[in-house]
Amino acid sequence: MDAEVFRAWIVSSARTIEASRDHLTQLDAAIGDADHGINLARGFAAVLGAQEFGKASSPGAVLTVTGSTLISKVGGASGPLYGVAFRRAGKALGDDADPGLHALSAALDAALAGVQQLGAAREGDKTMVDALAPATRAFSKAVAEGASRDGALAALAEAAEAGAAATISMQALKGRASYLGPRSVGHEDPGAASTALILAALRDAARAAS
Amino acid sequence: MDAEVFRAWIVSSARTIEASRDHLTQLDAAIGDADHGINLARGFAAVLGAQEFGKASSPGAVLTVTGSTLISKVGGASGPLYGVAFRRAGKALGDDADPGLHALSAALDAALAGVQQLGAAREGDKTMVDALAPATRAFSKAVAEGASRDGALAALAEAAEAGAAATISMQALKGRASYLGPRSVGHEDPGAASTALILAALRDAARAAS
Amino acid sequence: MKKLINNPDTVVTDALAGLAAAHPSLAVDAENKVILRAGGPRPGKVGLVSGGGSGHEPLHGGFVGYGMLDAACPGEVFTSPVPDQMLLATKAVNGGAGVLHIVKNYTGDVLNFQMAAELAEDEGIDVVPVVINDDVAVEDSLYTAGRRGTGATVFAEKIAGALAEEGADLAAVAAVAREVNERSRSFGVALSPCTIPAAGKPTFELADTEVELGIGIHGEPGRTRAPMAPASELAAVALDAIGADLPVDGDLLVMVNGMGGTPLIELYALFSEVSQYVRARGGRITRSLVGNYITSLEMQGFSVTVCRLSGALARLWDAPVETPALRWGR
Amino acid sequence: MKKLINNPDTVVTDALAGLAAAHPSLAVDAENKVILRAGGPRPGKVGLVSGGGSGHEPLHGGFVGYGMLDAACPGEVFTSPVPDQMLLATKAVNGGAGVLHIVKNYTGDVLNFQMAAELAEDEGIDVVPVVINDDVAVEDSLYTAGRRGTGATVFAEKIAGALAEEGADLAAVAAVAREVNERSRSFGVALSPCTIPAAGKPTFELADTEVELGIGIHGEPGRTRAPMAPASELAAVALDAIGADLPVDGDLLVMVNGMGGTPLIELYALFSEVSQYVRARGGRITRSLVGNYITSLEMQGFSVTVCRLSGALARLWDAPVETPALRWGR
Ligand SMILES: Nc1ncnc2c1ncn2[C@@H]1O[C@H](COP(=O)(O)OP(=O)(O)O)[C@@H](O)[C@H]1O
Ligand SMILES: Nc1ncnc2c1ncn2[C@@H]1O[C@H](COP(=O)(O)OP(=O)(O)O)[C@@H](O)[C@H]1O
Ligand SMILES: [Mg+2]
Ligand SMILES: [Mg+2]
Ligand SMILES: [Mg+2]
Ligand SMILES: [Mg+2]
Repeated sequence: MDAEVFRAWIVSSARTIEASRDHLTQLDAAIGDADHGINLARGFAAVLGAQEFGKASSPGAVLTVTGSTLISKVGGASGPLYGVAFRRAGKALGDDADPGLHALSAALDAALAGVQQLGAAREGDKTMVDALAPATRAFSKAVAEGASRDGALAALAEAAEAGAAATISMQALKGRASYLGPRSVGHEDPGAASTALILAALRDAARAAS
Repeated sequence: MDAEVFRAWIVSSARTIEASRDHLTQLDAAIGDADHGINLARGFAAVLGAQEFGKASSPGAVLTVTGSTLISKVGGASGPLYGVAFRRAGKALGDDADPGLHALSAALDAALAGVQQLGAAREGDKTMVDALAPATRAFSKAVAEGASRDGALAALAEAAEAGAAATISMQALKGRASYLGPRSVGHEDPGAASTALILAALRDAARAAS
Repeated sequence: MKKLINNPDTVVTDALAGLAAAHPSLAVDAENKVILRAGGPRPGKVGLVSGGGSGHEPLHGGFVGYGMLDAACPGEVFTSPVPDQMLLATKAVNGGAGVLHIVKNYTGDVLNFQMAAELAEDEGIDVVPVVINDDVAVEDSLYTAGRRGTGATVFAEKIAGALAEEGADLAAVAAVAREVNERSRSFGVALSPCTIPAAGKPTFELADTEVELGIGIHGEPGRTRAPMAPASELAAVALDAIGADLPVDGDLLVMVNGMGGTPLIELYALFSEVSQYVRARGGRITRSLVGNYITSLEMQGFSVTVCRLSGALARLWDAPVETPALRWGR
Repeated sequence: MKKLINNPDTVVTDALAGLAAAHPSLAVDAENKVILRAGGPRPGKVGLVSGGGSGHEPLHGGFVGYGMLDAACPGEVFTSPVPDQMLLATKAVNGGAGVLHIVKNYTGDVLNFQMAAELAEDEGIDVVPVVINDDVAVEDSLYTAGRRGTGATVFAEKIAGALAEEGADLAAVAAVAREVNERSRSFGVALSPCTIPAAGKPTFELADTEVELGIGIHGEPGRTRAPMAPASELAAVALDAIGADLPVDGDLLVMVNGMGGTPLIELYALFSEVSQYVRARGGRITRSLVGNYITSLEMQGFSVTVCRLSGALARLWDAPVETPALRWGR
């Protein structure tokens, strides 16, 4: 997977986030402050508009500029968290021009570690971690079991989706939704939902490239 | 008609105003500031509660204390206007213990003159004058034509009622409704409506006493 | 209707109790509904009394203090106060130099103040009334109730209050209040109605796509209803109406006033439009107020008031003032 | 949704343009969204920077000026600003004595300020963050996001700003901000939701007979929903919650804050209840604020913030301040 595939991933993430802007915002309205879709749409639009994004010549560079731009443009909780996730993943890939599945797995683990280090959320706290953590686990398991690229990425996206859905029954302990206490139960976490969308975009971008 | 009849008039005015409180307020909401019923209800309740009201021993004294209390308790445009009307009428009656129809007619004329002197409204301006003026005219005409007390008071009340209804098609030139310009057309003037109620109460109080 | 009150019948006195508790600089007579500067009348200083219906807060009670009003008389919600209140206030603030009544031009306010002035004159107190009528939405004519008094009241109270504080006599204080009124014009727009507590329902209905143009401050509908428009267009509607009557060039004092339910972020967005409009016509906004100063309960909307400044008026505007709602210089 | 704006996407920058036009004492960088005191950094003075989502006006931009903040960074509506803004502000106000970051405890604010502080430290600027978390509606626990920062932010900005103006060093200024936070507690109640311009519909639905108890300042629903009640009962709910955590006796600074759409007459009615409640428990409200200071757009409702004063804190509260929204002593 070269820089073009990674760039296509981010472009398609931007598209899916824009298309889900109102849905994500409504999820956030239920248990937060009704801005998650707006925040991410603004951020991804800025990424696509950034000069360095078009010029980034390695997968690592694509992800690093994505993360930096999100940090500069999103704000809120999700800005730094997604920003760090992409930056850590980009740093982990280094300037490998065509990272393989093991490198990608390590990059995803680095992204998760970055999010947890910054946000201190654990699985079950009803955050994006509840989508990202099972997804990275499913991906590395599939890779270890010798799955194909498309198969491993399908496992990744599926686990993220299932993880996001599982947040519905959780009571939030981190982020804005935690202020609602028991009233946070019964709603999907917006950050987990957007993580599932972004990882599905990765699966689709890779599939389209093959 | 002695002091008791006049007191009964004011008591019954208070009752009819209280019963029409929301209606008068709604009329005022349409073309004013939605307080006319509230204002008058507060004022008449204060009149009934005033020590001197219960003690007033002549018709003139009953009306004078009514007017003074309205001035002190109502506020708004209608407070001074109704206050002056009752005070002038009371002054005109002097300490006559049992004024006849001519004295009553003169008192009503004095009330109208007081309202017009203070408020400078003419007939057709869409104010309480549009109920009071035709009513006093009808009353003095009936008296001049030798009508009975009940007959003359019926003419008074009827003319007030018709005058109030006629304000519906007028455009306001005085009072708060004038700010609406042409939009004031199509609504009954609240002060004209309350005047009709008060004069109907006079008719009924006299009838009940006979 | 949902309001932060105990009871529609006690809201005015309850709020007065809160005003008294919050501001030791005021002497609040909650029973008689008069708000006074603490410390009694200032000998030799012209006293300034204003008043009007409640529901316009901070007007007038929030403007009682050094360099502005000596007393305010709050009526029931949107109902002008009664002469008893004004007489009591007039007597309480008379320091021997006479008393100015600042009266917004509404039939009720004018009539009640007129009665109070007569009673005060009977007791030997010089009273001069100045009637404020700055609202260009209403035609000014001898045959009508005339223009309403709105935003210019704040300017007149501040500027006349500053002159009185300097020791000017009653005629001079009244003259400057009149001058402020003559140099000022206002126009208001409502995005929503408001609900009088005792009435319990909104004063009018307004679709989500409509605004009322040319409103007053008593929850009444405006002169016309128009489609909702961006802030830039609403600012232009207001300033076109003002400008048709008074050139908006030269040094200006401008207030962008919220009607009570409009957040400050929107008032600032509107102020930006107002300032661009004025600049394009050769005006310089050298002084301004942005916020809730003369309101209609929780109504959403705004009014713009423009006053053409002279050097003397600007100096009086800048003079120290210390009231709950307007304070600088001390 | 009806709002006095041009466009949901430009409301923050439009309001900044208005703020700049209205207040020559501010230097507003609308492009980078930073509000600074005009005149550059004060050499030797600790700089105070705060920031947060927009929609809480006058917080924080309205508190920039002498004796309070040196800079404010407004984010999008209800969205914490980004590190770039905070870094720019931090560099612009650094007079060599270091910079205090006053941060409301929300994950977004904390994370973005943390990133900015790291970048500023890289450029050799001493930065100390103080996190405000005064909202008793939220449980304080290591395992959660912790209490929200609300009304105490205003007190901390004023009091730390006064100490910085006196020339105290960064450690002392940070310590007094922390002390204010420790001595302050808040609780909020919503009577209506608000509508984020870009979202276009209300953040929640609330029946005419219900209130939200324990709300924050971002239009989020509260901890519980309860039947609408008189002001006296709502005041007691808020103060019971505060009092369970901090005794409300002794000398107190109390703010009765409107959420943006509640008129002043109601806030004063509520203040009367608050003052009676506190007096009955041995408290003396010696200083107070009643008005809109930390808002949620046009939401109707209030928050109460109580700060237990010491003599030193009272003195710093009384010190001169000159900002658009808080001004006395000059
Ligand atoms: N401490 C945290 N760790 C991980 N994710 C978090 C944390 N706090 C919040 N989030 C995620 O951020 C999302 C909210 O993002 P967003 O709405 O953009 O920011 P904000 O909450 O500041 O408005 C939540 O749905 C959650 O998934
Ligand atoms: N100048 C006037 N002359 C006579 N009646 C008037 C005048 N102005 C107003 N009114 C009457 O007063 C009524 C309104 O009374 P009210 O609502 O109690 O006072 P306000 O208008 O001050 O709220 C009007 O309906 C009208 O009949
Ligand atoms: Mg959010
Ligand atoms: Mg009325
Ligand atoms: Mg009225
Ligand atoms: Mg947010």
